[in-house]
Order: sequence, then C-alpha cells, then structure tokens
Amino acid sequence: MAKVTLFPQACKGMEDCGICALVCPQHLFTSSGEMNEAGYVPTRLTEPEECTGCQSCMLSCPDMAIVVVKEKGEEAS
Amino acid sequence: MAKVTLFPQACKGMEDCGICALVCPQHLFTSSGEMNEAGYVPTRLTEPEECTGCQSCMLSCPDMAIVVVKEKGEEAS
Amino acid sequence: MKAAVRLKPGTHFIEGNLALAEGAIAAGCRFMAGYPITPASEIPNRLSQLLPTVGGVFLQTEDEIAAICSAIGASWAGLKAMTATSGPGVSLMQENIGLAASTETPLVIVDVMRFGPSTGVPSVGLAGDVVQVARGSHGDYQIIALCPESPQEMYDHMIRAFNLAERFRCPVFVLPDGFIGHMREQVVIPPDQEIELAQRKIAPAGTTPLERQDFLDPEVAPMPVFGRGRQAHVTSSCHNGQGMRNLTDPEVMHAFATMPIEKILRHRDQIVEVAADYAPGDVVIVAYGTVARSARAAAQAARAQGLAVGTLCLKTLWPFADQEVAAAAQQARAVLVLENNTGQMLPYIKAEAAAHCPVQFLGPRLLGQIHEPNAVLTRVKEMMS
Amino acid sequence: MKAAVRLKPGTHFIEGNLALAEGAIAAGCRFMAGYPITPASEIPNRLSQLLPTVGGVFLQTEDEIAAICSAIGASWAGLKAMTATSGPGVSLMQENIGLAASTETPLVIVDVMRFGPSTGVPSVGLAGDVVQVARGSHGDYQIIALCPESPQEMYDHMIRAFNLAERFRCPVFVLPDGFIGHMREQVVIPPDQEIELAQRKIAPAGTTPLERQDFLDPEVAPMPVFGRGRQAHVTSSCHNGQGMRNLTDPEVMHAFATMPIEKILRHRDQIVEVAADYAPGDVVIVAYGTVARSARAAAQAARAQGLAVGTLCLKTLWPFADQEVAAAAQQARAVLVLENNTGQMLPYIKAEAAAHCPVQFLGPRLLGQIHEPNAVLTRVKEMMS
Amino acid sequence: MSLAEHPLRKYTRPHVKKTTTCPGCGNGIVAQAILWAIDELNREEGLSMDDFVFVSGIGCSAWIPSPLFAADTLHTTHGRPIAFATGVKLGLPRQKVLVASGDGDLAAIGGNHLIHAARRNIDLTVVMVNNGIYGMTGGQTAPTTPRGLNTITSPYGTMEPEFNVAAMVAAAGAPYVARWTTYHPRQLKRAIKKGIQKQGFSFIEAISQCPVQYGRVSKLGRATAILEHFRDHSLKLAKAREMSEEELAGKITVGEFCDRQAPELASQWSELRARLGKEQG
Amino acid sequence: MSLAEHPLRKYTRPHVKKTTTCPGCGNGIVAQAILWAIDELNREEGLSMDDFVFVSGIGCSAWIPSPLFAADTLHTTHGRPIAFATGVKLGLPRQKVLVASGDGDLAAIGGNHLIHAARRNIDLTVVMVNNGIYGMTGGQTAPTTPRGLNTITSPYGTMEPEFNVAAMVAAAGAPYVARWTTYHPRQLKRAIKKGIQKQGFSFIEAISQCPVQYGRVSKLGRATAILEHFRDHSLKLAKAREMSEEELAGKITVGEFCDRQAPELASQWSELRARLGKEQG
Amino acid sequence: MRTELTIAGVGGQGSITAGVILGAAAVTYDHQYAAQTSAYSSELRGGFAAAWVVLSEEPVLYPRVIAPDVLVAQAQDSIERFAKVLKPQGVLIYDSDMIAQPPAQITRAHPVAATSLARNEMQAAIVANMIMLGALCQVTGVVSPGALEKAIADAVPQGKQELNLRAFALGRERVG
Amino acid sequence: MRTELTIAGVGGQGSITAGVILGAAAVTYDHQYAAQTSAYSSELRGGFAAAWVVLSEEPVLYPRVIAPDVLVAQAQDSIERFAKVLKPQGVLIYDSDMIAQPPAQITRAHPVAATSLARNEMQAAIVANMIMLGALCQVTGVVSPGALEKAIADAVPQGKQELNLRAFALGRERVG
Ligand SMILES: Cc1ncc(C[n+]2csc(CCOP(=O)(O)OP(=O)(O)O)c2C)c(N)n1
Ligand SMILES: Cc1ncc(C[n+]2csc(CCOP(=O)(O)OP(=O)(O)O)c2C)c(N)n1
Ligand code: SF4
Ligand code: SF4
Ligand code: SF4
Ligand code: SF4
Ligand code: SF4
Ligand code: SF4
Ligand SMILES: [Mg+2]
Ligand SMILES: [Mg+2]
Repeated sequence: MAKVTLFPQACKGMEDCGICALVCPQHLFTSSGEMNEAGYVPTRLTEPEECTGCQSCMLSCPDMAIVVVKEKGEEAS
Repeated sequence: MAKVTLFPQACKGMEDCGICALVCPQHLFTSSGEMNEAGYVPTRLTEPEECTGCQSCMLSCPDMAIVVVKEKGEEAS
Repeated sequence: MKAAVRLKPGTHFIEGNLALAEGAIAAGCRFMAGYPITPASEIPNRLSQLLPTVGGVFLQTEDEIAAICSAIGASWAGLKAMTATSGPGVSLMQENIGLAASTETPLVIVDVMRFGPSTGVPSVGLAGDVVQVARGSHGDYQIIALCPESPQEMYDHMIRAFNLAERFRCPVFVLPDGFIGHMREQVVIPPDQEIELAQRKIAPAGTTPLERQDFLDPEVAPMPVFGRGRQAHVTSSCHNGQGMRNLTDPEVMHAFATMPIEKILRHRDQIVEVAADYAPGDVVIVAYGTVARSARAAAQAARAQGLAVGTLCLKTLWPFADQEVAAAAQQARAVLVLENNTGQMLPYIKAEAAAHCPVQFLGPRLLGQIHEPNAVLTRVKEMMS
Repeated sequence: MKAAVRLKPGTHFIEGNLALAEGAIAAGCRFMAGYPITPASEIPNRLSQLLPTVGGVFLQTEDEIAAICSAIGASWAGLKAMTATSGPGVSLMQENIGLAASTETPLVIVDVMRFGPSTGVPSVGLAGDVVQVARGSHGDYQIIALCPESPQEMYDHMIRAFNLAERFRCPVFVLPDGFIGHMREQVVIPPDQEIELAQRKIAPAGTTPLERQDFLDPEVAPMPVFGRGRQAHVTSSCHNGQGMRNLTDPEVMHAFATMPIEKILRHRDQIVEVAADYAPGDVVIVAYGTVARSARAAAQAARAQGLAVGTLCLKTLWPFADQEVAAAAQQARAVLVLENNTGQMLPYIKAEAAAHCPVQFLGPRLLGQIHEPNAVLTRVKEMMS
Repeated sequence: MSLAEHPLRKYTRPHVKKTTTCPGCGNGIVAQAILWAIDELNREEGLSMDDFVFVSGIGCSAWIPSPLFAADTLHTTHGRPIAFATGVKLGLPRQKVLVASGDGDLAAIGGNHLIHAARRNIDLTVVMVNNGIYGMTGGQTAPTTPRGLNTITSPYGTMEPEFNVAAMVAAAGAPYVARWTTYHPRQLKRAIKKGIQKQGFSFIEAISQCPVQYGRVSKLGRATAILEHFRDHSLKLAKAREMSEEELAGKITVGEFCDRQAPELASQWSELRARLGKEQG
Repeated sequence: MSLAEHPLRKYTRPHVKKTTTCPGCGNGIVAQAILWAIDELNREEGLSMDDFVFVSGIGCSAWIPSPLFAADTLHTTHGRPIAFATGVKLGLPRQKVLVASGDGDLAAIGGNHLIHAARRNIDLTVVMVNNGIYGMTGGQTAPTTPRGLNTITSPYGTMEPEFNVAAMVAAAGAPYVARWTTYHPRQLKRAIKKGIQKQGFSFIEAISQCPVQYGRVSKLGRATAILEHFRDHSLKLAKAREMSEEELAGKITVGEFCDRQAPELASQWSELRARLGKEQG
Repeated sequence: MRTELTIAGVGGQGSITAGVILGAAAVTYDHQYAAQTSAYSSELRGGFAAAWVVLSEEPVLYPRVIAPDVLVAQAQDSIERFAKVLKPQGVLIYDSDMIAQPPAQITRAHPVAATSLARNEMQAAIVANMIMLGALCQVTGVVSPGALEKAIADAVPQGKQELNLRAFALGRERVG
Repeated sequence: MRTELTIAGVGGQGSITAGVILGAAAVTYDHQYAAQTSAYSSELRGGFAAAWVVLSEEPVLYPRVIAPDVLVAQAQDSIERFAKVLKPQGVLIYDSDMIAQPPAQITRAHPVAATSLARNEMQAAIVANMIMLGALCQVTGVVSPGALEKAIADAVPQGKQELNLRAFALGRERVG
C-alpha cells in the first residue's frame, strides 16, 4: 500500500514523455486529457489502489512530478 | 665473422654514452682515449676478430656511429 | 542518405551559413575539420553532406584544437582546407593559428561570431572577435580577415578567402556574426565556370629543401606540399630560408618573424577592400559587418535630409585599411565609428584618423542588438551641431 | 627533500623568475597550477618547492588549459591562485581567460614572453604577447596587465597583481619577457610585515544568490566563495545580477558584457601606473618592459648632450594608459614609441597621441635583441632635425 | 501537496520551478539519481548540500546541477569541468566535488582532463551522461554514437566506432568505474552514492535518452522507445565478459567495471602540507 | 668508410651530420629502430622515404624525425602531432604517416588526440618515446614518472601514479599496441614495422633513457645505468598477466598489448567518396 | 518601398516557416529583395517563435524590423509582444481562434480562424500557418499569390504540397 | 661608472657560474649594482657559454653588454666571438692553456694558465673558472676580493668552499 502524489504542473506529458507509464509494473498511468499551464497533457493514475509502492515511477520521472510514499515507513530502496 | 666499422666523429663517447660497451655480449668496446672534434672521447674495438656480428652495438648506438656488416650476406635480424 | 546536391546557379533565398558552405565548395574546398558550435553549426552540418560528393572529406574532431591542426595537415597534404567555429573555438585554436601563419599554410577559418565573452549568449550575434583573430596568438604575425555583411557576401567572401589563402600562403578568416549567419536573404550563385579560382604555387618536382627558399622568400614562396617526394621540412620553430630550424642566428630570427608579415603587407593593395561612399566635408561613418548596413541606411536617410554624410565600410578587417581610413579622415569633417561591440577596432581606426579630424564612437544601444539607423542619425546630427 | 625555505628579507642577486616566485608567496599565493615551458619553467620549479611549505598546493597539470581551469577552481575555493606560462600557454588559455573575466574570478596569470610566433625561439625574450593578453579571448572583456622591467619589479608586481586581482575580482597578468625572466639583478625583499596585502571581499555568511548582487554589481561585488554554504551559482553563460543564467533579456546581456569591463575602467586611476619623466617640448619616448630601460638610458644620454628628451614608461599595459599618453603627447614635441616587437601597442598609443603631435615607431634593429640606447638616440636626433 | 513537497525539493533552488530539458529527457532521471543518492547520504551520514560543490561543462547534460541544485555550483566551459573541479577539490579538500556533464563534454573535447584525473586519482565523482549524441547543438555525431548511425554530421553513416568510455577510464587508472542506463535508476543511484563515498576518482557513466536529437537521428523517436531499447539490450558486465565481441555487438554492458583502492591525491597533499608545515614551523 | 656509408644514411638528410641529442639519449635508438624498420620494408615491399610523412610535436623526442629524416616532415606544436597527422592521412590516404614524439607531448598535453585517434582507428603509426620525464624543459614530472620519484616539480616525491599509456590506448580502441624498451632495439624495430604494415591505428611505446634529466632526478645517472634498469625490470606481458599488482610493482611490462582487425577510417572515406562520386556523376 | 512584417506565434505553429516562405516567394518568384530573421525560445512547448521579414524593391539595407507594417499573430502572446510596435496605420492579421479581441487601437485588424479551419476543414492542425499566409497575401498583396504558391511547393515535403496549397487558398478566401 | 664584462668559454667550463658569482659579490657585499645575463648553446660538449655582467655604482639602466671593458676568455672560441667587440682600451684575461696567442691589437692582455693550474695544482679541473675569477679580481679590481670570497662561499656546495677559495687565491697570484 502506498500513496502516489502527482504534480501535474511539473509533468511534461504522456505524449511527449510517458516514462511513468512505461516503467509502472502495474500499468497504472494514463493521460489525464487536460493541458497544464506549460502546454503538456500530464498523466494520471487509473487505479491508485493497485499501486505496490515500488517507486519505479518516482525514480524514473525526469521532472520530479511524482512522489510515492510507502506506508508503514518503508524507505526508497 | 663480421666487419665492424666505427665512425668516431659521430660517437658521443664512452664516458657520456658507452651503450655499445654495455650491450656487446663479447665486451669488445673500450675508450679510444682520443677526443673527437665535438669534444667526446669515442670508443674503439679491442678485439675485432672476436665480434660475432650480432649487431647489438649497431642497433643500440644512438648516434649511428657503428655499422656491423655480417659476412656471407647475413642480414640484420 | 543519397548523395547531397549543391545549389544550382541562380537566385536563392538562404541563410548566411548555408551560403557560406556553398561558397566553400565552389571555392574548391576539399577538406573541412570542425566541431559543432552555435551559431556556426550549420556549416559543418551542410559540408558533411556536400564534401564527400565532390571527393572531399569532412572530419568532426574531438575538439577545436584538433580541428585546426588537422585542417593544417590536410593543407600540407595539398587540399584546400578549412575549419569553421565561433569565438570559443577560435580561442582554443589560437596556438595553431600562429603555427599556420608562421609555417605559411593556406587555410580558411570561419568564425561566426557570437555574444561573448566566455559562453555568453550563443544564439546572439556580436562582432566581438575582430581583434582576437589578428592578435590572439602569441608573438608577431599577420593574418587576413574578411568581414561579410550579408549572406551573399558569405558566399563571395569564401571564394575570395580561399583565393587569398592560396595566393599568399596564410590563414584567412571569414568573420560574419551570428546575425548574418542565420539571416536569410537573396544569394546569387554563379555557374562554376564563372568563378575565378586561385591555386597555390607548388615547389617544382624533384627539389629538396636545400635547393629552395621555402619559407623566407620575400615573395610568396612555392609550397612543397607533401607526398610528392620534395622532402618538405616544416617546423613551427624558428627556421631559415630552407625551413631548417635555427635558434641562434639573430638575422634568421628576425626574418622568421617578419617575412610572413611583410609578404602580406607588401601586397596589401591586392588584399584590402573597402566600400567608400563619401565626399569631402562629410561626416564619414566607418563600419564593418552587420552594422555597416546600419551605417549605409543612416547615411541614406541623412542625405535624404540634405546632410553631408558618407560611409567607409571595411570589407577586409586585416590587414587593417590604414591608408583608406587616413584618406577618408583627411577629407572628412569628422569620423564616426560604428562597431557591434564595445569598440575593438576603434584604436586602430583612431590611430589613422585622429591626426586629421575628430573621431567618435557609437556602439549599439544594447550589446546584442544592432544599431538602429535613427540612433546613428541622431548622433551624426549631434556631431554636426 | 627537506622543506624548502623562502629567501630572507634583504638584498639578493637573483634571476627574475625566482624573484617572481618569491613575490607570489609573499603576496599570499597558495595555489599554483602550471605546465612547464621555456622561459617560465623556473616559476613552477620553484613554487613546487615553496608552496607546500606555506600550506599551499602546486599542481602540474596535463596542459595549460587544465592549469588555468584548476587555478580558477582553486580561486573559487577561496585561495589566492595563479598560473605561469609563456605565449603558447596563453594562447591555449584564451577561452578560460574569458571565463575568469566574466565570472569575475581573482586570478594572476604570469606570461614570461618569448620570441614568437608559434614555437619560435623559446629561449629568447620578446614582448610579443602584449595585445593577446587583452584581446585574445573572444568577445568584449577587460583584464589588468602589469609589465615589469627588472627582477625587482617581478617581485613587486606579483604583490601588486594579487592585490589588484583580489580587489577587483579579475584576472591580472604579469608580463615580463624572457630576458627579464632570466636576468639576474639586485632584488630587495622586504619583511612580510611591511607588505600590504589585499583580500577579496567575501559574500556575507548565510546569504544565497537571490539575496545578493554577485556579478553585476556596479562596484566590485563580494565573492561567494565555495564551501561556506552560500549556494554560489557561477556560470560562464550570460547571467543576471544574481548569477542566474539568462539568455533572452537584452538588458541583462548588455550588463553581463559591460559591467565587468566598467568596474575596472571606473577604477582605472587606482590601477594605471606610469613612470613619467618629461618636460613640455620634449621628444617623449614611450616604452614598456625591458626596452623601457633602453628608453631611459637613451634619454639620459640625450640630456647629457643637452637635448630635450623625456620618457613615459608604462608599468600597466591594461587598462591602457590612455589619459597619460594623451597628456604626454599634448606637451610633447613628438612621441617615439619603442616596443620590443613589431609595434603591437602602437595603434593604442597613436590613437591617443596622434591628435596632439607626430608619432613614430622604433623596433629593435633585429627582433630578439633589445634596442641599444645609441640607436634610440640616433632616431631621436633625426626626429629633432 | 504543493510542488515544494517533493522530497528532493529541499535540495533544489526554490526559484527554479521547472527544468528546461525537453520532455522525456534522461537528464532529469540522472539529476534525481544524484539527489536520491545525496538524500540517502544525508540520512545515513548527515551529509548536506553544503558539503558539495557541483561542477559542469556545457551541453544539455551540464544543466543537471546548474541552476537546479541548491548548492555551490560552477557551470564552466565546454569540456573543462574536471579541470575546474580539480582546483576546487585541492582548494577545499573536505568538500565533496561532483561533476555532472555530457558525453561530448567529458569524453570528446574534455577527454584529456578525464583520463588525467582518473590517472591522478583525485577524489571527484564524475557522472557522465552518455546520450550518444550532441544534444544541445542539434544532433551531431558524438564519440559515443554507434557506428553506422546517420547523424547530422555523419549523414552517410558514422564511420567511427562507439567509444567505450567506462572501460578506457578504468584503464587510465580510476579506482571506481560503473555504467548503468536511465532504465536502471536504482542502480544508477547506488553507483553514484558509492562514487561519492569512495575516496578517489569515481566515474559513473549513465547511458541516457535524448529523445529529441538522438530520437530523431536514430528514428527511435520517443523517450520510451529509447528506454525500451536500453531495457532490451543491457547486459551485466559479468555475463558480457564471457561473451565474444560478435555476440556483444549492439549490447550495452552495465555494472561495475572496477572498484579498488589507491592513494588519493588531495589527501596526499594534506599530509605533505602537514609534514612540511611542521618541518618549517 | 665515410659517415655517409652507414646503411641508414640514405634515409637521412645529407646536411644533418649529427644529432643534437645528449650523449646516450635513447632517442637515437628509437630513430634507428624506425629507420631499420623502413629499411626492411624497403627491401621487402619496395617502400621508400617518399612514401612517408613524419609528424612530431615539441620535446626532445620530437626531434627524432625532424630534421634528421630525409622525407616530408612536419614538426608541429606541443601535443598536437596526432591531430596534424590525421589531416595529412585523410588528405593523402596512400602515404604512410608516422608520428614520433615524447610521452609529455603525446600522453600529457596531447592525450585527447591520442585516445580519439585510437578510437577512430585512423591508419597512423605512433611511436611514443616514454622517458618518464619532461626532458626538454629540464626534468619536470611527466604523467609517466614513477610514483615517489622526486623530480624538479615534485621535489617532495611524485604523488601521482605512473601512466600505463599502452594499456589505456588499447582500451581506447587501438587495434595494434606494443611496448618495448630501448634495451630491446630488435623488438622495437619489429613492432614499428608491424605498426607501419597494419592498416589502422598502431601505437608503439618505447621506454627510453633520458640520462641527463631523468638520470639526474632518479640518480641513476648514466644512460647505461638506465638501460641496465630496463634490462633487469622488463617483463613479458604474457607473464605479467599471471602476476598480482604487488608483484608487478616496479616492473616494465613489454610485448604486444593487442593486435586485432577493425574498420579503418581513411579507407572508409575513400570508399564513401567513390560511392557518392558515382551517385553524383 | 520598404515593408516590414512580423509573423509570430508559439513554438510548433510554424510562424518561422511562414516567414521563410514569404521571403523566398518575394526573392525567387517576385523579383523583390527580402531579409528574414527569426527568434525562438528553447522550450519545446509554450515558448515563443517569431519571424521578421523586410521586403523591398531595392536591396534591403537595414535588415531588422523596427516597427512592422504588418503583424501576423498566431497567439495571444504575439499580440502582447508585438502589437505595441506595429506602425500606427499597420495591418494586423490574427488567428481568431487564439486571440479573442485584438487591441482596440489597431484599426486595420483582419481575423482568420486559422486553427479551427486547419483542424476542421483540412484535418491537419499543422497547416494553420499556411492559412495565415493566405490571409496575409489576400489582405496586403505584398507578395503575389503565384509566387507564394510556388514557394510553398518548393518548401514543403513531397506529397504534402496539395494540402498546403489548399490551406493557403482557404486563408485567402476566409480572411475577414 | 658603468663597467661591462664578458666571461666566455665552452660548455662545462663554468663561465656562467663565474659571472653569477661576480654579480652577486658586487650586489651583496660591495654595494654596487649589477645586471647579469647569459647565453649558451644546447650542445652538452663543445658548445659555447657566456655570461655578461654590467656593474655600476648607480642602478643599471641598459642591462646588456654592448662593448665589454673586460673580456674573460676561457676558450679560443671566446676570442673569436668577443674579441672584436672589446673596447679599444679594454682588458683581456685569458686562459693561456686554451688560447695560444691573443689578438695583437689587444694591448692589455693578461694570461693565466687556469686549466693546467686547476688540474695540476688543485687536482680539480672544475675550478678553472675560480682561477679566472681570481685573475679578473686581481687585474681589474672591479669587485673587491673580500666580496668575491664571500660570494664564492655562498655559491658553492658545502665542503667545496675551501677548494674554490684556494683556486680564487691562486688566480690572483698567478695572473700575468
Ligand atoms: C569550445 C566550445 N566548443 C563548442 C561548443 C558548442 N557546444 C555546446 S554543447 C556541445 C556538445 C554537447 O554535447 P554533450 O556534451 O554530449 O551534451 P548533451 O547536449 O548531449 O547533453 C557543444 C559542441 C562550446 N560551447 N564551446
Ligand atoms: C603549449 C606548450 N606548452 C609547453 C611547452 C614547453 N615544452 C616543450 S617540450 C615539453 C615537454 C617535453 O616532454 P616530452 O614530450 O616528454 O619530451 P622529451 O623532451 O621528454 O623527449 C614542454 C612542456 C610548449 N612548447 N608548448
Ligand atoms: S510506485 Fe510502482 S506501482 Fe505504484 S504507480 Fe509508481 S511504478 Fe506504479
Ligand atoms: S514520467 Fe513524469 S514527466 Fe513523464 S509523463 Fe510521467 S509524470 Fe509526466
Ligand atoms: S656486433 Fe655484437 S659482438 Fe660484434 S661488436 Fe657489436 S655487439 Fe659486439
Ligand atoms: S653507443 Fe655509439 S655513441 Fe655511444 S659510445 Fe658507443 S659508439 Fe659511441
Ligand atoms: S536535446 Fe536531448 S539531451 Fe538536450 S534536453 Fe532535449 S532531449 Fe535532453
Ligand atoms: S634531455 Fe634527455 S631526452 Fe632530451 S636529448 Fe638530453 S637525454 Fe635525450
Ligand atoms: Mg551528449
Ligand atoms: Mg619525455
């Protein structure tokens, strides 16, 4: 169980980047469909509850647009 | 059997160089005792007939001051 | 990729850097070594396409030092050779610019000048390298430098640059700024057969250095290019008339340093080119490169208002147009120097003009922007009042 | 080796390069990076002995580029830092001389000038690098350059050079030629406590870039040296007053290029130093470096013959002593410029003098030899007749 | 939760709200790997950003620390960051000095400083982003470009082989050398952390994606396509060592090239100064 | 028998009657090794001095070909001969281009050109004289100076380890790399000959004696003492590979570091020009 | 006569391409002189991009645009940057999909719904710049339609010529 | 008064060392001013070596020797190079082992058999230069013997001082 927070203003978009979607072993990322201020269409999480807290998305996002906090004080590995 | 020719004017001297004396397996080189035009005391061969024609002196002399010609048309190795 | 094709003769609307690359091929350039840098990168980008199609070689080197060194090597191999860079690259090349000058190597060096110092603003043009190309290497030496003000001149100056390099066996700079490098304008490309090309004189077959005066010939000496059995002896150390190193004879030293300078200065009339458009009593605006266009636009506007204003635009920056500047100053009411920098050529101009008339300087309002004709006109009027 | 020891206060008979090395230690230099080169090698040779004994570091780098870069790095680490080389090394350092100027890095660069161009004659001195140190990097920038004429001045100028570098946060050159570098003469070394040393102003503790005007302060800004939690942001790209990169705002660009120039020019009166010894109506000999001694010897001989001859010897070459030269020319009957090269400073001198009186140039009879006083005297007499 | 709450934001300059890299550029992943490594060192050893000086050259990858990282940063000239960093380290031997820059910067124009710093064994951590191209100047060949690829300056195919930089740096004498790709952010972070901890020269090559320039010339296009390429072609060094050159063609070998002890330069200087200072004093 | 009758004199400029090197300097041995190699190629393959261009930098060792060799010679700036030679070779692909220069020249200031020429695999033969010192400028540390030695610029002992240049050049991609000492003139000659014959970049490191400067700082003194040191400390590579680092300390490994085939640059250019020329025509 | 034009938008809208084609048409097919410069920010999205063109029957001396006679604005940002320097009697041609209301002081303002036309009628958002070029041609006549058509055909890739020429024609028709 | 001196020989004879010691003696112990320069060829043997010293009670302006007042010649080569520039009334001090016959026009020529004295009386060929210095001191008095003795002691390695001072004294005695 983990809490994923997205910062859509920092995201450079599913179409142009989409790395989170590639690396999420649960395939949880999809396009949000809404343009942010910078002109990109950020991603969103389809089923947050399926997240395993693996943090791959956080570590692979080039724009610090994702934070994954593991519950029960687990640490990033 | 081999013929060794020395060019004393090119030699930079037993004292300052002396490499031929070091490398000759037959220990045939010694100082000539006479200064050449450049101010060095060149080497000379003590017993030319002891030369095996190995050419080590020729190959090691930094100043092209030695030629060793093997007889019977042997080649430098 | 299929073989790239050169632009056909006729009128084209292209950016300066592309015009320059086409000019290089037309001039007979067959070797370019370079390293990418804004705002010059379009030149290697294009020449890497074109050169192999005309039997030439393009080499992207590990750095700019290697670029100029391999271009010099290729020149000694007998090819018309060049490199292209911007100010940071010229800074790195300085040591071997001196080598090219002192070994009398034909070589064209393009410097598409950008806003400096240091990394500065790569995409903004500024004529900040005009003295560094002549005085940036150590010791006394003389180069030739041409300063185009339009894409058309970028094409034309490349042909002239290679011709001068071959004729005088020396490094020749072509010095557009980034503004001209990236500007598009009409460029008329002539058919190859209408282009006059110079070829270096080559030392006669069978001669060895001892039979020649390779280096210190008071005229430009024939070049013993490599690969023809001429046993060329080329060295950047002080050398005598046969190219043989000599570090003790004061006469040889003096000749080593001065001959390659004097061979150029003696022929300065064949090299120095200005566009003079002034009458006695004019305020003469002296300018070069991009802002020569501001100068002419301002003079046109001034004349339309009945003011006596003329221009002297320098097409060659080096050797410096000392006589031409002095001649203008002798007739002028005053000289106004426009430069797209903080006034780098000003001392050279003032040195020739100050004895004859007042000299003033005007830089662009903000460095990185070029002079607006109105600002020039305003200053001219102040000078007249 | 046991710890080397500095020369004791008192009079010594030593060569210029050694005097310079002692001067560096006395000035507080604690980092030198260098690469051997004739005729400057005695400086790294000696400082590699002395520096570690005073808590400093000597680094022999892989080349001169690395030398200047690591010296700049060490300066940002808070040390008084220097490098020493000859013309070929300066040529290689050009790019990062520009970086030092534009990042306002205190740095002393010694160029023991040798006979050029290119490899030239390493062991023979010649003042061939006097413009290259000021204009050899791309873009517009300003450095300070001092020009010693004796071993004593090599010592003294090093102290002044470090003080100016620290005071004005800029690269300062010391420019002896190889002749002075290798000449032995009396050198008086004062006790350390009599030497006045300047230290850079350091940005106050706890400040971050956004709270400071690190770069574009019209006065010389305090330096946020590394390792003190100041989050210095140092960049060679165009940057704003906080040091933050900005490549779009024309005002920022203009300030980036001009501020580091103007901060020096504004204080030129604290920097420019000349030795003036002339009276109205004199033929004034303008000279610098080794041949300033020829100038003074000639003037002495001339005066002994009742001739009105004076001298103006430039101790600082950059910023250029424009006002001092103009002032001399205004009073002079004529100006004779002596240079130990083909006339590199001549345009700068003529630009200021030509409006006031005739200006002539005299080089050494043969480059590589210095002017004999008699030859100077002969020319002076010709000018008078 | 505002942007500022990203756990790494405490290590970045507050006024730098966003990176200026292209979408999907690997530089952001490398930047994070560095900061995550520092974050761990912060928690484990109490290191803070004030203990670091970051040095970079010129190129897209040179923007990793500058202006983003809230620390002393020195953004230098193209190819020279290691030379600057050497002076910084010798002047401030207690600071951690980390160089982050591109493959063109460190291995083309800067190659000489790289091999000599490796040989000298001065305590720097060098993170080289290898995207196989000159990103910033628009897609020209880099020494790291794979043979055969048509780039902007090799329009008929690159004739020169791809530079095995990590192997060469190891041969030049570096005590710690590792290579990972941006598809391996955890391993990358661990290698960087190890590099920082190592007293000596450490070199971490991060094979990374430049979707805009490399993506264009290679026709791989998107960042994700390049990352998939990394995923599918990476091979652990241990395994690679058993394979022939032909089998290795097109593979990216990853892992630690070496990890050894050797006398470090800056600390030797500290010792010498201490010794001579005593002799003098 | 006059001087001119030395069999190598036909390869030297007639007016250069004597070398200006110090007595006992290894440079003369290396010069001869090159000329003997050419002499063999002359007899076996008909090569003449007119087929060569010799390029050197600045330093005592850079005087090996210039002015001695009766051929096209290009004596350049310090550190740059390989860069010049690259242009010569691409301009005259049929000439043999041989670079002879010093360790400071080729491996200190010139290191970047060395590794990139090796990587590119351009057909040059590079003979590097490694005398462990800067001879010409008076005995300063070179990157090849053994750790611990007091030189003119490391008066308290060199802190940096000795550069294993041959190994690094092999790692940079050179197809042929060998190392011998001046105590091995026959092997040196053979390696140079092989290098000339190799189509590709070849690197021959000649460990050599500088009795004047190295002899002074090392206190070995005379040329013969240094040669004896070479004799007593040389170790064949095959044997060295079985030994530990400690066992190897102070040893000089000699032999062939690699000998492999790889596509060469100048010939690829010739093919490309031929192909595009046809497409154009 | 000297005519100064500015064509501005945000990155990706093709403003610079439009400027280049305009210059090429004038020089290559209309026997005019032209000088064209441009600028763009480094951001891939949301940055700005502008082309400046000076047209004249005589060689252009001063190559920069100081105060445009014509401003082609493809984004609100373009209005903010360049409307203030437009000559008093200058012409504005704007994409009415992106710019709601042109500044009141501009009396000669011509809307064209380039973005929606491109998307809806051409099924290719990318050709909005050609629609703007058509509008420019129609309103100002600074370059002849024939010359522009030839220059467009030269500039766009094989197979895309028809699409672009249709967009150009559409712009000429639909400009207000 | 300005005195110009040239001390010349071939490489290895220590001419330059002698010049340096002369200058140091003048400056450090004799309250004079001195400027000293030198040149040597790169050959280890048989090349040339020369030191030039200018002595004066006032600071030396022009630092080079143009026409020496005193020529110390340690080899035939030195005569060939420098005898022609010796001032008309100049003094020559020469090693009579190396130079058979000084040029006739030199009226003030003082021989000293420095090489043989050094070899035979001092068992150290290397101190010939000190013998020449002694001769110079004796003949010209340009620098005081006391100053020279102190400067010699400063300059030579520990343990060699006595030998060198004896050679210096010998030169003073035996000069002709
Ligand atoms: C001396 C010098 N030469 C060239 C350049 C131009 N330049 C800037 S970045 C760069 C290459 C960048 O490539 P790389 O280091 O691989 O970084 P990337 O952009 O790929 O991350 C070049 C050639 C420069 N700034 N300075
Ligand atoms: C740019 C430049 N820097 C420094 C020098 C001075 N320099 C001449 S030779 C040399 C080193 C020579 O060492 P090496 O290459 O090992 O040759 P060696 O004399 O030992 O044979 C140096 C530093 C120079 N000529 N040019
Ligand atoms: S933490 Fe892992 S599982 Fe959760 S969203 Fe990110 S990548 Fe997917
Ligand atoms: S990896 Fe980050 S920037 Fe990229 S799409 Fe996902 S959230 Fe956005
Ligand atoms: S050839 Fe051999 S044996 Fe004969 S002298 Fe020479 S080294 Fe001695
Ligand atoms: S090796 Fe040659 S130079 Fe040396 S002593 Fe023997 S003959 Fe003379
Ligand atoms: S050009 Fe390439 S390397 Fe540069 S920021 Fe864009 S994606 Fe990254
Ligand atoms: S100094 Fe050394 S390397 Fe140079 S010539 Fe003399 S012995 Fe040879
Ligand atoms: Mg890259
Ligand atoms: Mg060496």
